Amino acid sequence: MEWVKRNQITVGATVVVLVAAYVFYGINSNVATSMFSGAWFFAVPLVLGALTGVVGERSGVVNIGIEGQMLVAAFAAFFSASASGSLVVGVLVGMLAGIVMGAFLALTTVKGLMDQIIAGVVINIVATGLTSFFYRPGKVLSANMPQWNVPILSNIPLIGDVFFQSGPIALFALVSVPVVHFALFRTRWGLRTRSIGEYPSAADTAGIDVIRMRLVNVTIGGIFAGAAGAYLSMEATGGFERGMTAGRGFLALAILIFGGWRPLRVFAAALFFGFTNALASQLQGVVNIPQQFITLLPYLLTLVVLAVAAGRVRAPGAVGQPFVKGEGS
Amino acid sequence: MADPRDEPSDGTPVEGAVATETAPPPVLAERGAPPPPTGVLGLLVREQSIIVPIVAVIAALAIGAVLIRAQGVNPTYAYQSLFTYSFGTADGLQATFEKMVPLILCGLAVVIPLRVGLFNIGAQGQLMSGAICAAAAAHAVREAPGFLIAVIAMVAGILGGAMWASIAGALKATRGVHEVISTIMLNSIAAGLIDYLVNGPLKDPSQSYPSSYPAPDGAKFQALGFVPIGLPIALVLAILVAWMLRRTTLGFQFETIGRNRHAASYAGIKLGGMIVLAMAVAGALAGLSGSIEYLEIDPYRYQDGIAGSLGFDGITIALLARSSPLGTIPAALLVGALRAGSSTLMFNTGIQPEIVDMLLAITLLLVSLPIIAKLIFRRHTAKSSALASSWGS
Amino acid sequence: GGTSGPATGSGGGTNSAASGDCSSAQVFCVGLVTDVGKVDDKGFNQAAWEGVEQVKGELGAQTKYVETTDPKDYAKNIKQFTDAKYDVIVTVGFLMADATRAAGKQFPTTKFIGFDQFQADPVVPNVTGLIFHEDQAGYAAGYLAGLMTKTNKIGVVLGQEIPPTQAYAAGYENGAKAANPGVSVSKVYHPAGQNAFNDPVWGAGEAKKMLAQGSDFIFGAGGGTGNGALQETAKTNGAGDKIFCIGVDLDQWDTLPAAHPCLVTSAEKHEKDGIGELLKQIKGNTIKPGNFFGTAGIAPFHDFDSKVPADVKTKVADVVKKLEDGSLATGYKA
Amino acid sequence: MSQPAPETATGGSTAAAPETGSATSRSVPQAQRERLLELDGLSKSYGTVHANRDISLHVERGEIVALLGENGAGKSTLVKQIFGLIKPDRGTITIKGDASPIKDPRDAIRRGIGMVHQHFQLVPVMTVAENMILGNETTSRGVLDIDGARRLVRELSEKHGLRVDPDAEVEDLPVGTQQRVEILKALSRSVDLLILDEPTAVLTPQETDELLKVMKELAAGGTSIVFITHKLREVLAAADRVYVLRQGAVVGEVATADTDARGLATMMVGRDVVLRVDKDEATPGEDVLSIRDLVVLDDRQLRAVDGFSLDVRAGEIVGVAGVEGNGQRELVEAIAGMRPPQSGRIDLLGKDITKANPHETHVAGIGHIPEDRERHGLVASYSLADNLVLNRFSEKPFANGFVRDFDAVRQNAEALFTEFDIRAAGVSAPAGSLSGGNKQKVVVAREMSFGPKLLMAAQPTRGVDVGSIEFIHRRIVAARDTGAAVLLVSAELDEVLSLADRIAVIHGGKVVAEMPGKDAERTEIGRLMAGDH
Ligand SMILES: Nc1ncnc2c1ncn2[C@@H]1O[C@H](COP(=O)(O)OP(=O)(O)OP(=O)(O)O)[C@@H](O)[C@H]1O
Ligand SMILES: Nc1ncnc2c1ncn2[C@@H]1O[C@H](COP(=O)(O)OP(=O)(O)OP(=O)(O)O)[C@@H](O)[C@H]1O
Ligand SMILES: [Mg+2]
Ligand SMILES: [Mg+2]
Repeated sequence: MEWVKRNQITVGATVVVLVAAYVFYGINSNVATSMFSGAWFFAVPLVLGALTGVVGERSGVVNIGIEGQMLVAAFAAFFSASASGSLVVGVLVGMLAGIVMGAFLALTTVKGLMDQIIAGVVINIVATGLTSFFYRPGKVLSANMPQWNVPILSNIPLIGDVFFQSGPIALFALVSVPVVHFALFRTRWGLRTRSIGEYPSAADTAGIDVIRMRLVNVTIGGIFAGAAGAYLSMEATGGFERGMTAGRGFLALAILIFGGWRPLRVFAAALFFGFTNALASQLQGVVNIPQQFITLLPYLLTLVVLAVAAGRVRAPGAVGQPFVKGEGS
Repeated sequence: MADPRDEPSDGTPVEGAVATETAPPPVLAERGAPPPPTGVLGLLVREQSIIVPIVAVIAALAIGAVLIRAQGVNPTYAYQSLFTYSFGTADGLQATFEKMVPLILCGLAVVIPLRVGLFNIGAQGQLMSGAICAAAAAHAVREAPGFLIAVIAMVAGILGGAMWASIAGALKATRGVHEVISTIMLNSIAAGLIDYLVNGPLKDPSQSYPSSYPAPDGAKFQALGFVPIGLPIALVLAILVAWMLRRTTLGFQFETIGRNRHAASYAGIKLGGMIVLAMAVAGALAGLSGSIEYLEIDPYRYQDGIAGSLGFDGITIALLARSSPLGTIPAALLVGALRAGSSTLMFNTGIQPEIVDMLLAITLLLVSLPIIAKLIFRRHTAKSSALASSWGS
Repeated sequence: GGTSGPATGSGGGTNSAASGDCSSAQVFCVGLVTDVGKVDDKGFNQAAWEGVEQVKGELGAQTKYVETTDPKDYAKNIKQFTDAKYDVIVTVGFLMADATRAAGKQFPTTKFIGFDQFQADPVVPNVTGLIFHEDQAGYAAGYLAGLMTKTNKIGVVLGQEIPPTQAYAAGYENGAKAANPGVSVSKVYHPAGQNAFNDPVWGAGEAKKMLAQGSDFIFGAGGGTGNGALQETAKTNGAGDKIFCIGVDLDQWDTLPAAHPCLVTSAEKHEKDGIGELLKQIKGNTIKPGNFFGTAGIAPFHDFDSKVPADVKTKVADVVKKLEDGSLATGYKA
Repeated sequence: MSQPAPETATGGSTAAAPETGSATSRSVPQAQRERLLELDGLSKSYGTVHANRDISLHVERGEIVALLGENGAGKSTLVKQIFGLIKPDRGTITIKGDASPIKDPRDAIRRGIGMVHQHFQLVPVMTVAENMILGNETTSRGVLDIDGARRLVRELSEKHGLRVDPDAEVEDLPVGTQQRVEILKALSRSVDLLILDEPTAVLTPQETDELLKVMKELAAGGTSIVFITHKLREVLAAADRVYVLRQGAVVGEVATADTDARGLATMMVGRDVVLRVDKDEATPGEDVLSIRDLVVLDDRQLRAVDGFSLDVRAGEIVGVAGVEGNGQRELVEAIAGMRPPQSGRIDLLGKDITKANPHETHVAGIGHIPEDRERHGLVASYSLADNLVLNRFSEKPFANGFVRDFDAVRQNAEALFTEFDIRAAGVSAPAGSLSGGNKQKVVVAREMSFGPKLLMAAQPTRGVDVGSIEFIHRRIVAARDTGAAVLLVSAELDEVLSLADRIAVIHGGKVVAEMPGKDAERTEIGRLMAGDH
């Protein structure tokens, strides 16, 4: 209950949103369900991409290469699934691709002391080049990704339909959010991770191996971007297209900041964005305003929300700064 | 509180005493750095900001050769086709130059905010907004003399880009909205608004595809031989920006904010105003490049694709240039030449144009990883300033 | 299968065994410049290239393509071929219209085919526009959907809002209403931006939403974006029984195997045939400047042949015929 | 005169001063002593700088050893090696007879070493409890045991009499309290050797005395302590033995019982140091600064300055004495224009500058030596020349309208270099490469050189060595003598006592007492600062 008190605004907002959602559901269950499903469908890669950002940036490494990480993972996932005929292989290879890209970022920035933004840009360019250069048309998946109904939970009206009847990667995203949140704020790993991202020399003097931990975190954090990529090419659609991330990595970055580097808020921010997006397409042709004005609604609303709720987010203190042992204290 | 055992001061300057009685502590410009070498090595070390990128390009081409070979093509032939066209033919040289113009300007649009500690991902939207304003203005004054139209269009482009960028600047300065989010959002908003404009109020009805009115004939830029007019403009601006950052009080204020915001506000620099101004200047440059694209490049209209990915290329340029304004020129020359030659490369060898992206990525990687410098210069490696450190602020 | 290896190297000049000197009268050279995009895009670039390749053997032609990466390179890329004295140059996409006409004037002895490029007066004598009525293809598709829908709700997921997508959408809507006045059509355009035609995930999401709201026909008309919608429909429960999808531009049965479970037909512009026809005319010296109207209609039903009721088939065929001979208007004005 | 005269230290003239003045009265019997730490031939260079050369020293169990030396003498380098933060180039470190190299801080901690660092090593956004357990967490089934950490904090603060709230976020705490957290953190792992690198630089006199008391209790319990400070009074009050470092080498070792402040200072600097500020009687002129009922909010929107009124006249030094965190920072920032006041009024020479921005206050004639020189006073990557015109870059002759004049900037720097005895490679050396004392001289030079009407000096000698302190103090007096009004804000009571012509005691954001500086009583002011009035 103390937690509720400390997080009054969050809890309040959640309650309001839930009530509104169910009122909407009561009015038109079909449209409500489809819009919220659409929102979540849209939000999944953003959430996953942003989680990669959370893990990396909380450890002190800026990641603007999420877009590239996702793209390479989408490519690797789809083509390995199609070549091996196994969806599981595809998803795993996708995650592995995310991890490999994460390792690249980690090695160049943490070990090689390369500027983190440049490393991210390099990832993005390399990803575009690689995936279009080696793209081969005409490949298909051997099967569709399964749809899973989570027992009991999937029977909850609205929420069950939206969140608990979905593909494995979407469920993975759903589970990852609270897990990462919990890990970050309640476990030893989290405490240490936050400390190396906030004030690495303090962690260093406390006996924590900052370099190793950054390497490991940034590398492993790539698993989420990898999952996001696999989601795009295998779960959301059934094929890879050049440039199919279509800016979602950058949106994830925006969502990461919007969500204040906190997984639960990132989740909320992604859903908000997804919902405005669903709203925009729902309104097309219904209201008599040029379609273009409606479709830029999500971007505009995000800006407005940020401007109104300004000053509330704060980046991890040492994000972007390389750590060199013995220089900090 | 005086200590009776202290000898009364006899007025001898104590500085003098210090100087004579104790050797001054060993203070060097770079504490702990070895003395700079002299001679040829010294020259190389001092010029390493030039040497490193050159070596990086050569190394990237070597790695690229492997990729090309893997495609079953002779790399020498491939590079020959690429560069012969880009530099060796009038058409190719003009294409290279034409591509350089927006690359330089968008590169500058990223460089300037970087100096203030801002990461401008919005050059894309700023360029688009400049281009559409140029198109609208040129159409509005289409009866005027061509030269005047061109000037008005450029001014409109500058204002359009500046205005669009200032939104991000103002949101940052007044509401603390992270410029990375706001510029990403503003890119999408610009795309939407302009899509509406070229489908509606600014649409040229003679075109079935959404497209603005064309630039009036007199206003179109004619190339001077194979040198497009935009090139001298861009070059002059690069020099001006370098001068501005280095020699003027404005540049000093930008730089101070970027290096230590607290010290800047202590020194009486108005952070908010300067942030907006830096973004506005950046947007103005991107916007100008938009209007030049409109005035200089066939079909002389605002159409889809006018912006290409130039805004994002600006980031690459800025990073290749290591955020130096003058560095954008060689960086743009490299990228422009690769892009210009890529279709000849495909025509002659069948190699996909994406190879260019790969070459650029490798170059960027090698330029920014301290590896090359470490290999060549060892202990004398110069430190490059970090861009990423401003991320959290 | 029409996915005859466009990416397998016929684009370059590597297989020099086949490459003769295009300036000689004996060698018939056909070059193609894509719009921004690649010849394996499952869309009009691919259709155009396949059209060229289809008649290559018959005409004994030597062919090559160049892919455009920056719209400002159209003229430059065309010039690659004129410099090499190609006999015919195919340029793909409306955006290349100006560049093609300019090149036509500059190189009067070279023939140009402007794919999707309407030639307004005065025409350039050596430039022929290959034009299709997207609204007719859309109309036929909508007519089919209107007849077959059980829920009286159908949807269309489009790329960016530009004339061809507008034409498809209008034709689709009008056709459906003509077949079934009670039908309601949801349509959605991709928000403008760089990836309007290449955002399959967005297309899939929109299809998902429409299906959830009761649509049982999804028309995917927007390149990769539309393909996403088709794939999503193909994955949905009931695909092929209660839920169907319609492809666009070319027979997507060939290009998008992932959509097979729901793909009844495609609103097809007979692009390959059009290109082939024009190339033959050029070879036979019968080509005329101005516009050549290719035919548009719907693609074969393939596996769905048995699932489409016979009376529906006849009604649709009838409509297609009327559209072709001009006795039926789609109600779309460009 | 921040280094108190020896009689202040030994004479116990203040109530709060530590009871035990000399090491001889320490209760640990000599026989029980064991060699806890032994350094043999320790050397460390950074390029050409020999930060430590051939250092050999030892620390017995239960002994307090002070390291003394000017800025850059190599003290921090030395202790960082003991704590495993950096590796020695040569030499051995033997801890409790074990001479194996110290791999990293973790290894050092394991071997019973605790360290309080010169620069705080606390994560600002975390709570005290979280900081306390960082690196040494206990978990139950994977979950952090935060309750246990809270308990640990409470127990430790109880035990050592250093009160802190386990749930407070570190960044919200005043520096003094943060220092307590640092100390508790070091103590939270059982330590045999506690290293304290300038722990008192940010403490108030009371806090310092508290700390010295804790140190002595620890030592009595068998913990050895290595103690670095620039304040001779503290050395004499707490340490048993002193090693003096100069330019990286040990130049002397002495038992505190056998020396005094003056002797230590001479050993440190290598010459006689004037430990007393020599100044004439003030001859105050007109009012320069007048503050009325000022209210200023702090970062948390609380009224840090709450109805503050004060006048400062030309030719006098007014010292604001107070425990840190009583609104001094906000007061200074408000006067400098960096923090808009909530209400009240500030006049400079009869002109209202309440709403002026930093540039306007500078133009109006305020020279401001900021409290935090690294953060506000300097741009580390700029050359000294640029730093010396940091707030005057746009003025003539440093700029001609829009264009900067680098020659003028350089000439200015060269002149100030000699005048203020700034020691650096040259005017184009980056400010970040200077030692703390020299950095401070750069700021002082800049703020005094333009002939300010009001010189506002906040903690002007914090963390600065004796030689530089002496110099800065003389410059402040010189500024007064040329007719400037000086507002000195310092947590260093000795500094205020020795410099100020008039003293205003600040508590809770307002002036609680004003008195002439001449016959102000240390104890009396200490009492007022603590809120007893
Ligand atoms: N990381 C480093 N790189 C290069 N030189 C260094 C480094 N750390 C310290 N030095 C140099 O080593 C010398 C000793 O520095 P050290 O920090 O030990 O001094 P100190 O005695 O602690 O000074 P202070 O009283 O200012 O804290 C100085 O000349 C300093 O410039
Ligand atoms: N990486 C480095 N390169 C060069 N000099 C360094 C480096 N790190 C520290 N120094 C120098 O070492 C000296 C003392 O180091 P320390 O970290 O104790 O600095 P400080 O606390 O700023 O000094 P002071 O105690 O005098 O204020 C300073 O002169 C500092 O500038
Ligand atoms: Mg030190
Ligand atoms: Mg110090």
